[in-house]
Amino acid sequence: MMEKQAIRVLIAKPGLDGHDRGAKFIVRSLRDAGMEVIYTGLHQRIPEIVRAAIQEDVDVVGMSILSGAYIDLTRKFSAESERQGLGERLILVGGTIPEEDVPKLKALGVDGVFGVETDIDEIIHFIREGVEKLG
Amino acid sequence: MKEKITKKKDRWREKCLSQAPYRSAKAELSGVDVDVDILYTPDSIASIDYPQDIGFPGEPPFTRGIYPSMYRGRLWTMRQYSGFATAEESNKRFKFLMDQGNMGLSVAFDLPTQMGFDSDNPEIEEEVGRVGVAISTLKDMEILFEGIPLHKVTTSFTINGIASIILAMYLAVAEKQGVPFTEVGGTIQNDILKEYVARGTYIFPPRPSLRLIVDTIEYCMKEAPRFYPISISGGHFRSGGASLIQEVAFMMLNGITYIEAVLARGIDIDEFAPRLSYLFVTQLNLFEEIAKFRASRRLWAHIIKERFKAKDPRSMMFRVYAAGCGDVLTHAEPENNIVRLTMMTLAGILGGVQSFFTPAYDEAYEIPTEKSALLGLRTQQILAYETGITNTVDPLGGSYYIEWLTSKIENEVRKYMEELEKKGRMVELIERGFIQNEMARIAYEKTKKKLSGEKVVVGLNKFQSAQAREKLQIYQPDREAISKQIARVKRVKAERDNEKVHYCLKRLEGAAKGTENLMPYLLETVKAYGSVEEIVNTLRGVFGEFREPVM
Amino acid sequence: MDNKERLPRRILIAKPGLDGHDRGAKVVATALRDAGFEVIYTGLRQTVDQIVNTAIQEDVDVIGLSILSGVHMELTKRLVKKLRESGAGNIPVAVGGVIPPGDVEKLKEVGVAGVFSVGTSFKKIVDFIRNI
Amino acid sequence: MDELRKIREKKKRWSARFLQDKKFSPAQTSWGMDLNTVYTMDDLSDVDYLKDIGFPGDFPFLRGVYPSMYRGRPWTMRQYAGYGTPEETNTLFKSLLNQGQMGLSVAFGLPTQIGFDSDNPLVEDEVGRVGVAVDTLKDMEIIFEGIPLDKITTSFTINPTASIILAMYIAVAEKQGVSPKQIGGTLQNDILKEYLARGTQIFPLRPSLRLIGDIIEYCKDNVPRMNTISICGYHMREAGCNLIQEIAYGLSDAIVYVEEALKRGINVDEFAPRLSFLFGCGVNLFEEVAKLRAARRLWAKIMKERFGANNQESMKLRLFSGCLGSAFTSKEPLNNIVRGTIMALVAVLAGCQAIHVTSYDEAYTIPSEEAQRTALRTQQIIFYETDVAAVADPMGGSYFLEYLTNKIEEEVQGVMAQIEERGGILKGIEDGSIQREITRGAYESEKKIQNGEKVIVGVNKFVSEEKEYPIQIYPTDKSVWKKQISRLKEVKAKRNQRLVDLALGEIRRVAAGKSNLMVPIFSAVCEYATVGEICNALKEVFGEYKEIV
Repeated sequence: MMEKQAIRVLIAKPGLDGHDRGAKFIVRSLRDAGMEVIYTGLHQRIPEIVRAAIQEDVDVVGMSILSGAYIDLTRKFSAESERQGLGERLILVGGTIPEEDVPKLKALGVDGVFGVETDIDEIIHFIREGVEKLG
Repeated sequence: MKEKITKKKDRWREKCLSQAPYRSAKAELSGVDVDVDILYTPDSIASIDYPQDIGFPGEPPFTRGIYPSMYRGRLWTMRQYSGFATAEESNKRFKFLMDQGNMGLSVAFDLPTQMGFDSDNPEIEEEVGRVGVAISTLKDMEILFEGIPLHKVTTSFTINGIASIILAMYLAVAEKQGVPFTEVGGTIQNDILKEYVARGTYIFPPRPSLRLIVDTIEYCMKEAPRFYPISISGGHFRSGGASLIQEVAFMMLNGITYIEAVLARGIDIDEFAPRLSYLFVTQLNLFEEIAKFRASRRLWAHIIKERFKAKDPRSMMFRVYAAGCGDVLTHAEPENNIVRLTMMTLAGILGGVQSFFTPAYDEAYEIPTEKSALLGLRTQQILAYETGITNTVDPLGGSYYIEWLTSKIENEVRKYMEELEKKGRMVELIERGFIQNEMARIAYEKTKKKLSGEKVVVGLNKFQSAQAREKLQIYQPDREAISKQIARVKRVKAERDNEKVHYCLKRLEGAAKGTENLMPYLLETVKAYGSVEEIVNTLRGVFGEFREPVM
Repeated sequence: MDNKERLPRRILIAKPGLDGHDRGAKVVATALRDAGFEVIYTGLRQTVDQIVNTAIQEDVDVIGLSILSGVHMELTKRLVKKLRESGAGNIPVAVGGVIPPGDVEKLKEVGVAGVFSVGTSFKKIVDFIRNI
Repeated sequence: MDELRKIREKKKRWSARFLQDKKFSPAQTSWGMDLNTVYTMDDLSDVDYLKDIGFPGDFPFLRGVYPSMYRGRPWTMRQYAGYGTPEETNTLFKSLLNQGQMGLSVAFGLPTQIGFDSDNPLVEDEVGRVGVAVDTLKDMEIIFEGIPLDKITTSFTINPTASIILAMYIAVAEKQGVSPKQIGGTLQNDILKEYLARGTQIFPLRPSLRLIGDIIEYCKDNVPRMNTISICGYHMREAGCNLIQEIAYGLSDAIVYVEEALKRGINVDEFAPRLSFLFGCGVNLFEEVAKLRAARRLWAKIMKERFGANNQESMKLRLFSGCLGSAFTSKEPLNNIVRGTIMALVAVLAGCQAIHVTSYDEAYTIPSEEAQRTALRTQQIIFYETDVAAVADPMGGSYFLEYLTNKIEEEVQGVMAQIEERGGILKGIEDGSIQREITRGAYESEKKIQNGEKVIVGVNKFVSEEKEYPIQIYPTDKSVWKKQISRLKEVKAKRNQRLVDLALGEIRRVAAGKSNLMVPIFSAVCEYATVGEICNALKEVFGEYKEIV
């Protein structure tokens, strides 16, 4: 039996917003849940995030956006993923996001959207299931 | 007397309390929990010496307040933080709030401005005008204060990385209005050290940033003496998850760092310390928050007097601006936040703050609507005019519980500061990421408790109602207004005397390489309509950029 | 002074219905007395018939109703109708109490001359009566 | 003592230095006493901690009636509710219980409160308007359908018809198989304040008092967990008196009830532990907390010294507290959440046993569900998030608060003594002098609001342009009335009329004599006699109260 590899996650903070408490909490929680987590730090440009995701060969990319610019940033992300050839990864967006914008984000290729008051176990569960499906 | 009470209390414990089961309670003072007794009595505070430890308002150690008559003399400044989209729209909101009784302005800037980008930079276009107003050149600042006479209001600017540039612009606007610098009042946040740890709008590395701050302090001391050049902040640590003890301790250690940097230029403590101001947030634990303000006043007075040998009592005053902490608000059932904000505002006022900001109940991060912004102001007005709490100074003074907590907090902060100072100087600790980790550890524990329900949040993890998630409305700036802003920046850049701008920037670069005070150069550049981004790029060329230590 | 002679002098303050909260009624009665009017206060739980009878017997110039229990529409309609039937339709009626803004117009359509929700200044009420 | 002298000297120097020429505004308490700028230890120099302040759960109960206070258990969050039909009220109760509310509180429609049945043509417009309509036992059965009466406690805002409602509640319990000994709750049952301020009185003063005596006596033997009266200062305050009078009138009324019970030869310690009190919580934080603490100490002394109570339970002033609705404004209604928070905080800091927070839209409509939820959340947030309940009497010792507490106690004693000098509170009610006093207070305070001397934010200062009210007005229609009279008709058709007539006859007979009226009232209720029928039987004997105008 081959040992199951740990899930690899990139947590990124795109844009200029410096509120990283939520992102850092996710990083620690996912690590506690046995995943390998790479955190980009603040003020990441989208091309750098996509590049890091390819280089680190992660299964999951999670972006934390609290500044309200989630649609624009996600649109940039999906265009850039296309350009650099990121391929199939589980894409998550977290932050202050109203219900009615969730379909818009999904249409841009986001797999899961999580509000700021989401239960952490829900996110962990979502990642495990999603990564399994990706194969 | 003390012995008699203790004896009786022991008897009471045995006779009455032992028959009544009760839960234990902890103070959330620090990472280390402190047990809170079920009852406080005179013997709990028997070691306190009234004249020395509590004293009278307006006299060191200022436990009961920094002014003798406090709110009987005049109310705190109700300073509602606002600013969004463009200078025109923010100008309108300022005027609306002033009509409604807001006493001081408080400007929120958008992230590009805070990070030193102009609105016309295509890389950051999606963030222009989103969380605050966009300011790229002096032109924007002129519009922001159109029709607002700067000698009649005081303005607070939440700006750090480019605080010196914004200060220069504000002074330039005053000059155009014909208001002498000596009559301009207000505050720039200008506390860069906490940005590396908690808020993230740093640009340059800590040491050159520190120089810029000392430049503003020195400049204001000489040229704009009514202006507070720095607001040393504990609040952002707290919002980022730190404990109450950390909030105070980090703030004070940063304060010490700034003071030492100014003293290094050979300036006397009593020349500038009266112009330092401080910023806290309040959270929900009413009595702990009130005690925090009292403890901080007492501790800071001791530090300034004993460590820095200040003689002027004004140097020892802990002038504090506080705000309700957005971090404890919930998206679920937003009306509940009105209750929370009332408690947090009350904590500030009973704590004796000099100015307060009550956030809007329907924003956890976003821009408040006119209605919700008004309710924040109304909260303060109701407390000021209807509740009678302004009728006497430090009305809780003497309460066994409050006095016990005040001393406890003071001691805990002192201990924690000593511990940290043994590990290194604040700048080094930040460069190493030590403070960041220290804080993240506590934030993580706290968030876990909240998610597991161990820490009850009403409407969120206990007593949820069916329609708990109200519709969240995210502020989307008016695209047309943003386009106008971008067009304006381009137009200003096209129409100004570009040669002069280049000349000013060159001079600035030269000065940055030396040790001169940069403020006059900045003033000269903004007056020539040099933009925020141009100035930042020039300085970045000399100072370099800060990279966050990896977590 | 002819003009002054015709100014309204006698006012009936009435509390129709079962509601016992008479603070507002009594305060307004006191304020009107202070302003020099003659005020007749009915006391609690007056029926529409009783109020109309008192108004006619006492020859009042204005009737003021105080209603806080939310039944202002029903009671006022009934009172105005009864006044007209009794040939006293010329006596102006004012309504005070907890009146939602949406109901102000409706009350006026019924024939009410003035509506004063809780918190209306005495001056406004006095001016209203003087201008009748 | 040495320390005090030192503080005094220092204070004198400090005042001379800072306060002589400085401009600062004078401040007064709400009842007009001048306040110092700062209070210190020397303002409490004659306080003896052990005697005057003491410990919670111990005489004089200044710091609370239970030793562990809210560490032992939270106060009861009791939101006053009920409207429309019994069915609607039942649904609402169940939803409130699901939301974490711990006790129920019933609001009755005015016809029920005043003893009219829903089919009385006089009350057509008012059935089910300000509270639920109850005509017969049937309605009460529906209200508590599926709510086990041994598990919850219920508070009834009911006065002259309290005996009937109590009888019905017992009957419902028995039908559920719950013994009357197990049921608990509170009857308001405070008739004196009805004459003074609330206006639902039916009978003249003396027979009304007799009914109350009957309830006290009956409960002592049969329903021992029921709080028989909730003595109210609240309504006089709402009607316009100040906080000193609120307590003075409330405690003076309480003395009347105690004397009424003593007249029957009942020992004070047998009934006094079941008395409770309802006072208001205003927005003036320190005054209001001081007021409730002062009331507690004063009552303990009265029970001990005047009535010779031996049982500590008799000396405890158990407090139910509600926000003063008169502090609410219909302008900018969300401001009321801020006011409600402060008032709820007052109640908690003062150590109340049960609290009601007014819904922010109550200034002009039956509360919406969302406003009700926010009101309950106010209490929950205070308990679970602010930690003010972690320490008993957390403000205790504050120089300002203790000073105010002493002052208020003194003032209240003064007013009570004055009332007694003039022949007692009953005489004052009968000759209307207390009512006049209250109206004068209301008028004066209204004038102060109108001339801006007393600031109400959003009303006479900082007034914003009137925008649309963001509040939904509770819709009204005749359906409640129709439903209610059709049920009443059905009940009347089904019941045994002969037994009803017999029971009503028995009520008349007992009313004319001296026996306890609860017994025949209970029998009549069980035969489905209506509230109106029972009241009419009593009116035939007692007559009706005539208001002094």
